[in-house]
Amino acid sequence: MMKKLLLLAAIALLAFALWPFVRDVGLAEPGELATAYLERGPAELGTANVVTSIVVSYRGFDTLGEVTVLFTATAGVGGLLARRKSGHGKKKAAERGATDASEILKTASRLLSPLLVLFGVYIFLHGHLTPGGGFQGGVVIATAVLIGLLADPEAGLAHGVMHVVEGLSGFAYVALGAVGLWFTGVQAGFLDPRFLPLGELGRLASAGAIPIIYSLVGLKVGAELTGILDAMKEDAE
Amino acid sequence: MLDGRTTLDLVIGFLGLLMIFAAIWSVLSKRLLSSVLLSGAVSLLASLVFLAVGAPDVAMTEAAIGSALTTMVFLYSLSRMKAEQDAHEDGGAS
Amino acid sequence: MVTPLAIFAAFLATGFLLPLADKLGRRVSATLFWALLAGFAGLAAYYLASFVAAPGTLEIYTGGFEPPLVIALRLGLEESAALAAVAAVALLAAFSMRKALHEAPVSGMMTFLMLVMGLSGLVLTRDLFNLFVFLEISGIAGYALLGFDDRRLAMSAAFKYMVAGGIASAAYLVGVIYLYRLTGTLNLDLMIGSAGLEGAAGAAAVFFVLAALLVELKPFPANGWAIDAYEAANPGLGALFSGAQATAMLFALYKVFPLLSDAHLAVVMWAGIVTFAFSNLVGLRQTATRRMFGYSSAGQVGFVAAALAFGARYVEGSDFAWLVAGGLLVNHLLAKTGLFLLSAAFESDGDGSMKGRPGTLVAAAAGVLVAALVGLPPFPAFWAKWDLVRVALATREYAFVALVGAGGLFEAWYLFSWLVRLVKGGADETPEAAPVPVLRVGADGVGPVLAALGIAALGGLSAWTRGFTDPLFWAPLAGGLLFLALDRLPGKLKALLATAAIAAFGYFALPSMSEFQKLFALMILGGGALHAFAGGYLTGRRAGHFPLYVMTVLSLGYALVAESALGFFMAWELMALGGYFLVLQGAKGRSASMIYLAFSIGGAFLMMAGLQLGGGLIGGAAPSPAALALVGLGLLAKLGAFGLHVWLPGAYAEAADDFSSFFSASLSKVAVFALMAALAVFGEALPGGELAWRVVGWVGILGAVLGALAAIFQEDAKYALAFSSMGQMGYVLAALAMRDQMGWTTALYLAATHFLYKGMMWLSVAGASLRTGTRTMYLMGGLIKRMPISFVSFLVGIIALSGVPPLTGFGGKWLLYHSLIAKGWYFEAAASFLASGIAFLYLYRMIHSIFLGQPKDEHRTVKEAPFWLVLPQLLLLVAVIAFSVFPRLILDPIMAVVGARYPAAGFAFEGQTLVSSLGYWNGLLTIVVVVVVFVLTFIWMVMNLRKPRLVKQFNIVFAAERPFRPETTHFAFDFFAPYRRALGFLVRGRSEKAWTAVAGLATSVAGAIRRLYTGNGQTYALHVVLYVGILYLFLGVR
Amino acid sequence: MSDVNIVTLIGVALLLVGFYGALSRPNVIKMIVGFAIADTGVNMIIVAVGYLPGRTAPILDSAADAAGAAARMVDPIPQALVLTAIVIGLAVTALMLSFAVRMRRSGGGMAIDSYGEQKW
Repeated sequence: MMKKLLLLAAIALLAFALWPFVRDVGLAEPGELATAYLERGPAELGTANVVTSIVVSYRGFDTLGEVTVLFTATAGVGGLLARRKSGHGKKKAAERGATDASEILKTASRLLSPLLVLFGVYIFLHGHLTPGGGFQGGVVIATAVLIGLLADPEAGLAHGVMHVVEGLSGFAYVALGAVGLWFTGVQAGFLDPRFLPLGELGRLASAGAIPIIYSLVGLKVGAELTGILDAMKEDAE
Repeated sequence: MLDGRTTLDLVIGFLGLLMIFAAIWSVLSKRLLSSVLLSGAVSLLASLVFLAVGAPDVAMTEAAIGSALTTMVFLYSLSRMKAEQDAHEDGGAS
Repeated sequence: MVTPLAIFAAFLATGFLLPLADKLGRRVSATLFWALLAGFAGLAAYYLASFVAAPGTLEIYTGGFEPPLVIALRLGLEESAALAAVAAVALLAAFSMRKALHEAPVSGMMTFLMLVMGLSGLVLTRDLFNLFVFLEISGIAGYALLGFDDRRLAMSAAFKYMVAGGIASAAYLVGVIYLYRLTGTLNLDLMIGSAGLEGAAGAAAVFFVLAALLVELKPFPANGWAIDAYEAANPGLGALFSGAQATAMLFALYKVFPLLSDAHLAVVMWAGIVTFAFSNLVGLRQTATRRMFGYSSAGQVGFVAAALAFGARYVEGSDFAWLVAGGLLVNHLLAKTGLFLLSAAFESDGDGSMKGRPGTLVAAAAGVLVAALVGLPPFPAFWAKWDLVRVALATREYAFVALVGAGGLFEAWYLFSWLVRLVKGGADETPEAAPVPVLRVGADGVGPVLAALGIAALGGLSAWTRGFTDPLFWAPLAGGLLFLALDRLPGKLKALLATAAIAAFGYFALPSMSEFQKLFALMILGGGALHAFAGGYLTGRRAGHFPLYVMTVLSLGYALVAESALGFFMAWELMALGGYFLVLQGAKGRSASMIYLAFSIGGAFLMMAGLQLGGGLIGGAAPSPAALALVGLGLLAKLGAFGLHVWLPGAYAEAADDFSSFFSASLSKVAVFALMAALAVFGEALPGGELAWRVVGWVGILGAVLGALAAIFQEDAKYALAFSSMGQMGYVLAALAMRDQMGWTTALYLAATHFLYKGMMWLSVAGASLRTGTRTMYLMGGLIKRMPISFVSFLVGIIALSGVPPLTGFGGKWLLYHSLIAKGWYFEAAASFLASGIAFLYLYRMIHSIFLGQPKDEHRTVKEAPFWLVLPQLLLLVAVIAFSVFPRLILDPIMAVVGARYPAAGFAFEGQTLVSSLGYWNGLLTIVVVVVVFVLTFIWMVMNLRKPRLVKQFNIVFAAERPFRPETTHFAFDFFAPYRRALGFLVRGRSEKAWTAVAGLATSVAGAIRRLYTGNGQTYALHVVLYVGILYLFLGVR
Repeated sequence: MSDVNIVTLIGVALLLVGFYGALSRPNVIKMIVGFAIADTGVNMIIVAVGYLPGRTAPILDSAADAAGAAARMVDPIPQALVLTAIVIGLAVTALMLSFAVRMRRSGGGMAIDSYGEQKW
């Protein structure tokens, strides 16, 4: 009983602390930083999607950090759950009485997976033009792989390929950032995409190295999320 | 009353109410599976709100990661937990 | 200047490629791992060096544009110092965890690298959201590293840690986004001073960011999850958390300070200092080592945060942050890392059971680390605490100072108890228990020793920068180190060397001493040299005795000549530390040394507060009764005045015999010196005025009476002598409390003569117990035949002490009664007369039980005490006789010194006779009369004796006793049984009971608070949310 | 009431419900679900800061309409930040779940209070 009381008191205190935000902070025009991004983004970097310009180049350091977070989480989850490889052996799905994937799921997954992968690649290739980008593309690819896993749990994933893709795309991402640093000669343009031509706004080959960077991010995120799902699934039914 | 601005508020308000209701239901429900699925529903509704607010990137991410992947990860860990439980009950290998 | 972005590029590139490298072989990935860590440490050192050479800051913009569009990093002196700290701790921790890292899958090494990168990101970034990202990186890497340990403990601890981390990041996000909304930018530098921060929403936004950082700093009571994490973590990881992660978090907090209003800063200050005091309080009840270190880390980190916030509120300029918070942080960093590594090397799994004892070098390192962490000189935290208390008292933050003192005391107690368990093995009081084997730890011992060296060097550096360049200041430390190096030599040689060293110090220090200081130098340095020589009386090496002894004596010497209050206080605490270790070396010294340590540290803290209030010992401070009261209390504790004397008997008796003698004869005199100096500096007014001084007088007299009374009933010779010393010092205190020429002359005379005769008595008892192998008086007896010189010296000692005419005691009693009566303290005079009577009882008992009566069988062939003990006794004997015959030899210098202080001449010399308003005393005349009377009666006796029959020692029939076995005839056991029945109730140890009640209260409160940590992760999360809410209430945002 | 940001209200409500769920239910999975909902709430609050009715997404159709873009578009910065926050939320949830599984495997019950052996 005492715990319930303390809990309600804690939630009430939290609400009281959040109240100034709800009361005082109403709707407002985008600040001058936002207008700066909206005007200079398309002009300087040639990207149609201003959010992508912020995520990839202006605040690219955040995204690099974010990819590292996912990378560390994957390493952590892998370390925690995948250790059971040498565990008590992988029982066949049938022995564990797991229901076999239904016919519909099998055929649908064979049909859908490639389409989904294509859709994912499309998303992170057009990150700078249309909504979506590296993360969303990567996740779609991960869901494509997920459907494959659900349909046929025994189809072991090519761990080697996944690790290589993850490692190389990460390394390439950092390398591109470093190239931005030395190539443009600007004071410290780490992750500055302008070493490639900006091209014409709206076309696929535009906005300098942003599409390439975002694609690498897409590959890496896709590989990592697949890694997490694979580790989670490991010897589940 | 129904100029562009307030209809958006109404839509968002409705979606918001739905979300809060789903969240409360998820917290209070007895069965684990329903609370997990309901939290997925909350994320799905959230992506709709993000769309309404004019943040398509965020909507896609929330839909894909928030509702799809998070729910999948929850379900996988639920099944792993049950597998551990069975392993314990029948004196399994672990 | 290599751009710091190279750090991130290198870490990420290696991190991403590590799994591939691991495919090629674990050796490849391991070398990559170590190369990167070493490179990072090198780079950090390079940055530090270049910024020390050319101070300034380097602004780095990522993304090719200028802020606020892009994320900015900054590298300055402070950042590079923090980076160097993180790199150093990472290297030490990785080295300690090397086996675990190599066996774990490669993701262990990857996660370790990401943790170090996350921490360096926390230090460098100037963008608040980027700070959040690095917060998450280091957080998740920390959780994952915790998870690589298969034990269930680690899993649940990691889960609790994540829950708290999740709440903190949610709060941080809410805070950051509203800071952006209100100030229009995410860049910290542009955000400072913007109008958006003023209103309620602004204050709330800053509060949420602050609350998140505070929760990550593990504040009390919301740090249950952190303590579990420390307990479950591999000690290397524990060192990483408590050292590297705490540094980065504190630096992030320090970066955010410009955004904070004074209300926010107050919240940080009080949250930090409460954490310091209460975490350490709860630490009292801890036996599991790593859990104890967890409490200590949380406390220390809270203390640094409190110091930072305190500096931000009260002191302009960043040098306070550097000197105090930086000093405390570096001190905690190195000491805690060293201690964690020690725990890794010596303990099975951190539940306090030791695998083995460390060798002398590692034991010395452990001692250094614990002393540094507690804030004892000469380590950085000592200087930092001094400045912090000074400013805190100047700004009337008394509660703050009290918490600092309390926290320090609690921490000293449990850390030193752990140190004793480590150094002397788990065995409790029984010395006979099988000595725990010395564990050769080889490489694992390198980490702690390196940390100890580093912290000692930094301590020396901070002393040097504070202007202590005079060689006398460094003499104690240099002497201690020199003798630590010479520890392999035989004991006797080291005794001679020590005597020479102390004499040399005296030779150099004497010219710069005033008359007043010279007098005490004679007692302290003279006594020091004498007892150093006596130190050779044991055979063998006496490992560890001489370095500590020389350090203690020389620090006492420096205390006499210290120019500034800080110098004096440093010497004072160093002497207390040396004394503690020496008492600890005694056979049953464990509990006695702990009590002594507690009183020393508590008293020293009071004295520090007093010195600070008074604005420095020497240098014309304005008279302030409060300062005098505090300093006085600290000195009374060291003097062992009644009420604060609980530590005295155990400490005096349980130390090694020669140090006990020095302790009682010389060391207590420094308290008299300090009291006199304090009166000169702080004026004579006590808060209670004259009545207060009368009370001090009564404390002295009571000490004399009850000390003597307690001494009567002691069976152990050393305890009897200890209580006797307490009694004699009671007289000196009463004489000091009179504050006039007659009183102070008495005090100095009694102090000087006490040094002489008490030294003789202690050394002769030392000789007797060495030869008979026991300290219990009724097991000795009849040693007069076998140890004549010891007997004579003991005899002269008791005559001098009791006040029987010919010797110095008579003059002492004469002076005492004259000054008491002249002062008008008649009851005190009566009580002191009673005390002298009682004193005679235990003196007779001691000489009777030890030297007179019949010897036991095994003592028939006992030889005289070794030459090393006899020579000092003879020297003291000559001095006592000299001062008895020519009292002016000692009284002239004393009256010159006192005359300078109190011109009104109560006593004056006319030729050899000392005249006062009430009467006169001529030492020479007294001696002549006594000798003449003695000779006459002797002659008369000889003439009247018809046929003297020589009675053998065992012929007790002559005394009409029926002889059984010799032992039974020697009546010594419970000698004063009738008195015990009559007066025993007076000495039932009420003070001991009072102080044990105080200690019991502290431990029971600690036990009660401990209940807070229920082990349930959800409760911990509730504590965190409640803590954030309550802090918000303190902020008072409407 | 016209000036109150409806999206912030929803976000705050979700945050409070999420924390309530995390702190009240002893079941480990329920706690993590609570935290997931709280994360969604925080993300909602972040996006709410950039909410302005009648404005379009910050994506240009062609070079031509870049001129008056700033006046017609929503603030892009919260969206950029929330992208990172969502993915970090997933990473934390995944790690928490794997710890929950390992705790379950090491023999503890489903409830958090069966892991209380580390106390005082």
